[in-house]
Amino acid sequence: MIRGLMPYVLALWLFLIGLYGMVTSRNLVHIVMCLAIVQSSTYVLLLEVGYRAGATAPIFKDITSGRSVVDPVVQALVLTDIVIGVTVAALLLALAVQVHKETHSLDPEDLRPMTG
Amino acid sequence: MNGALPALATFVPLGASVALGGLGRARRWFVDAVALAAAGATTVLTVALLVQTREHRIIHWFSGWKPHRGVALGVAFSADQLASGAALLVAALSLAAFVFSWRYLETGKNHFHVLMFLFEGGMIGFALSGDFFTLFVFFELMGVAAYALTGMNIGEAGPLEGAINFAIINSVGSFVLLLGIGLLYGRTGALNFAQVARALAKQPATDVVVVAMALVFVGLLVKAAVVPFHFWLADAHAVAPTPACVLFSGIMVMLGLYGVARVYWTVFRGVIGSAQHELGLVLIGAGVVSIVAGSVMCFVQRHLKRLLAFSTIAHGGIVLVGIGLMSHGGLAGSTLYVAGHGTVKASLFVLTGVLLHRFGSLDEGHLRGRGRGLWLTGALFALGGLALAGLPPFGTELGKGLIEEAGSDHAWMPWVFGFASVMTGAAVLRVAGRVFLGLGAAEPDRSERTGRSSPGAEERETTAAFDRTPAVLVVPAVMLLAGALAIGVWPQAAERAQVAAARFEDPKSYAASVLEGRDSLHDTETMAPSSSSVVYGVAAAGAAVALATVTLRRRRPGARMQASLRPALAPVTALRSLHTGHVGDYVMWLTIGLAAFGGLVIVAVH
Amino acid sequence: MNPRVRVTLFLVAAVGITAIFVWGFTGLPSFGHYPGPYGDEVVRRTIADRHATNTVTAVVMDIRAVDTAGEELILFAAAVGVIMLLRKQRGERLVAPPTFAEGRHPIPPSTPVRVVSAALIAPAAVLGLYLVAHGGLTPGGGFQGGVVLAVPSVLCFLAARIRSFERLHDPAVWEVARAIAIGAFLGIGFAGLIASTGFLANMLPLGTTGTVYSAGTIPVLNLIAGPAVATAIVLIVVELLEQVTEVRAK
Amino acid sequence: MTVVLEAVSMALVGVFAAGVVLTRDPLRQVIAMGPFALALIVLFTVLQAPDVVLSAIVVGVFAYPMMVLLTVAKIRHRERKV
Repeated sequence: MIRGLMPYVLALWLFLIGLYGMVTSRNLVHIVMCLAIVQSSTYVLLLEVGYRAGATAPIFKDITSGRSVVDPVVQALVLTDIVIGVTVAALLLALAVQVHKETHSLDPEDLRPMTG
Repeated sequence: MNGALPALATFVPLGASVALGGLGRARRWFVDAVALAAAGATTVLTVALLVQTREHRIIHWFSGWKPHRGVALGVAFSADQLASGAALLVAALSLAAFVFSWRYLETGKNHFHVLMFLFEGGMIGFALSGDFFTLFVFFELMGVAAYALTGMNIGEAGPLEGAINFAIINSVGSFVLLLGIGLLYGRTGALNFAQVARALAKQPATDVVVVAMALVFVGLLVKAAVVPFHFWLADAHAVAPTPACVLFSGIMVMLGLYGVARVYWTVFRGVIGSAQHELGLVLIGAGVVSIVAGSVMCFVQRHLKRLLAFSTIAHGGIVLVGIGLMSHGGLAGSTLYVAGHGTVKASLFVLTGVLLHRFGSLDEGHLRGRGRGLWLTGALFALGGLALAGLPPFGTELGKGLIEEAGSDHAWMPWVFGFASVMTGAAVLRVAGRVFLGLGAAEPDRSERTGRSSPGAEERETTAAFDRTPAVLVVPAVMLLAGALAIGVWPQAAERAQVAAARFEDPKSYAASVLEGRDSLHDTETMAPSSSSVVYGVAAAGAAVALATVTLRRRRPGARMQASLRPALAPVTALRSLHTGHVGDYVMWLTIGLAAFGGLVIVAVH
Repeated sequence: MNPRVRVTLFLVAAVGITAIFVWGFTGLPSFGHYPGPYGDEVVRRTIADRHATNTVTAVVMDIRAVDTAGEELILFAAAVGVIMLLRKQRGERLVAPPTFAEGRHPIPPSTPVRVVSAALIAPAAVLGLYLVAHGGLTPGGGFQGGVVLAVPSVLCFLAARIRSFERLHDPAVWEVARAIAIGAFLGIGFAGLIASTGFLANMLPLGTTGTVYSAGTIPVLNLIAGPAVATAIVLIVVELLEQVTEVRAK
Repeated sequence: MTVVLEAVSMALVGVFAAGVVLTRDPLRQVIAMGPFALALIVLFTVLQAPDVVLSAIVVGVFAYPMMVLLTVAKIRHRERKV
């Protein structure tokens, strides 16, 4: 029971620890990397739910083999997910460069668009 | 049956985006011509989609992977009346935004057009998607384009900061959505809505399904800016370029709510069973909180775009209440309300853009009396305010009336809706009175200032001549208001919306048409919007005018009056102080909302 | 908000979220027991109907090719967004540091760095092409190979003079290349719609399983995705590199 | 054997993730990303996902550090000047 559950808890841990970093962060670039940690929870969860103990990767040499393989669909999803993570990071970093130019700060305390 | 229209409606704007991306050195008139042609073509395609889905759903299987013996491996787009309607609203508002930006934005390169088409295609794909992961991909596509658009005015800190908060919060939301999808896939092994529903029907409802539903909902509610996931919205909408705001407030936010309704009625309906009423109450509760918080925050703003942004949060709450009623009447009302509100709000943003174009400011106090000569803009602005307050026969009144009729068990409903209508309508009318008639005190208290929005701080989004307003800028506003009016006066609107909503809310028929290609029509009982709603609408509009008039008195309230008001205003001050602009706070509120919403959903279902 | 209050509230919420998730996880199949049957069905059908050997690539480029189209467009959006955000503002001009005017780096790389970088350009390019070309058969594919194909540009930055680097990386040219690559991807999509059964439909002969050109459009889309990814990544990296090497002033 | 490998790689991912989050200076954080990315790659290998491993390598080793380092370089450069 516990052994079957712990791997999923890893995904939860990545999600929460990344969010903790974002909540306490004083630097935008740090936040971007914490966001990458939060996102890694999705990779881990997806790959875990498609995993089959003792099975091999879903890549074949020829059509004849009937061996047990892990789910290829989740892997395809994770591939797309990884690309999305990189693009959002690129955009956020470009925003960070420019906001630093305007405000000379990357601290969320100083980066408040509007209040009230 | 493999209709091409859903794929075309999504990939024509996306293709236009790629084409424009390769024409970096093209002349501006050429770029505009291509943009208007492509936006027009997309609108035509979505109209065709709306017409064709009258009789049956249109399913498109990508890569030709049709389901085999009821098992779907491929990715489907499924268009019904509501999905097509959402796509049409996206296309129409995009077209208006492109017409407006023709003379409005003159920023040399065509990056804006490229991103706007990506945004448009992303939203249409989101609306038509019948598959969880494709929903997520298009959620991200519209997100990435929107973040970049928000930060477009790089010369100032505000847009960059707003874009950062927007990108971070929406990204976290999308990961919550994806975690929910991961849990569902783990339980069912499927991603197609209909397939997931079938798989869930075969096994007893387990806890993981409820948790997955809560996560999927939260991810979508972040996009829908429902309180307490709403903080990013006001930051982003206040600083984004005006044509992008038209789409942000007009439809992007509402697509989050559409997504909630879509996945609930195609996937989770069968699992929830008799707990549907309780689950609906959770959604209604979230909607009411959004209505109250959004209305109050809207009224106290003096930055025009931020004011309109908060009003969007309040009106989104009304839509969510309609969805939470879990009936075809409520959903039909929400649908009409989205259309009515979207067109009205878009036209208000266009008119705000006209003011920014002319005066380089969006501060209510700074603009006081400067719009005196702009009688047409002023009249349209005031009309928009009245339409926002639900003045008959605008589409907003019709939608709200239907929701009230469907929720006639809830006696409080007209009052709460009325609160939103009066507060947001009065805020807009107050602005109209101050800007176009020069009413009100010369310079309100400094304490009412919104953050950094000092007068005249806005960067002009244009380099055109400022001494006159090109007619092209006002035309989209007129067209959009006319659209809002048309929805309200079209005699069949209420009935058609209810028939469409009833079919939307039929998971069995959905699954059969997606997986087996069998589509069945059945009759729906329809009702008329409550006759009292016309009275409510007129009353709300009148109250909005009255409230605006009171706030526009020349004399400020006396010291004693202010002292007696202070305790009553304490909650308002507290609410305002929560809007800190700090992204760490926003993430914290998101987690609070996730825990609370998740907990409530679990309690409701059990 | 006071940081301590913020963290406290977050931790309270985190406890709630933990409870909700763990409660949900108990309903999942125990780890390592993926029940199927859809994954197995996908494996069976991609091998039988599409003559693919890497079933992951078959999912990415055939069954769920529309997600990949969306992914390429997201990358495209990010590249356009980065270029737009890092553009020169009106009234801003380039202030070249003295070394830059002579075509050198502000902080020039040492000779060993330059030599190693130059020597690695060709292997990196070959590795990228290999990953792209064989994606349908072995692990790898358009995205992985595409990112590796962007590496030579960075090596070129280290090895060559800035002038030569910039001549090779005129954003206008790369933007056209990127549009052609993504346009080709969508073009195959529209072709599938017109000539066959759906957007991005696999309409080419399937070939013999295990050869590079088996599995119909899968290798074609892979070959297109490579440059589509590479051009977008190069544009993003070049934009960021320019930020470091350029000094702008109003 | 596999079970041990699973447990160890997962534990490492968890620990190194905390390391990344708790490293507050972005430049050091890029370094801390190294072990995290490596642990993740090992985990993906254990989970039989070679395609994902390749993606994680090209992203974790090249694309991501490159972008963050260039951003940090730009910001440091500006801070030195001011």
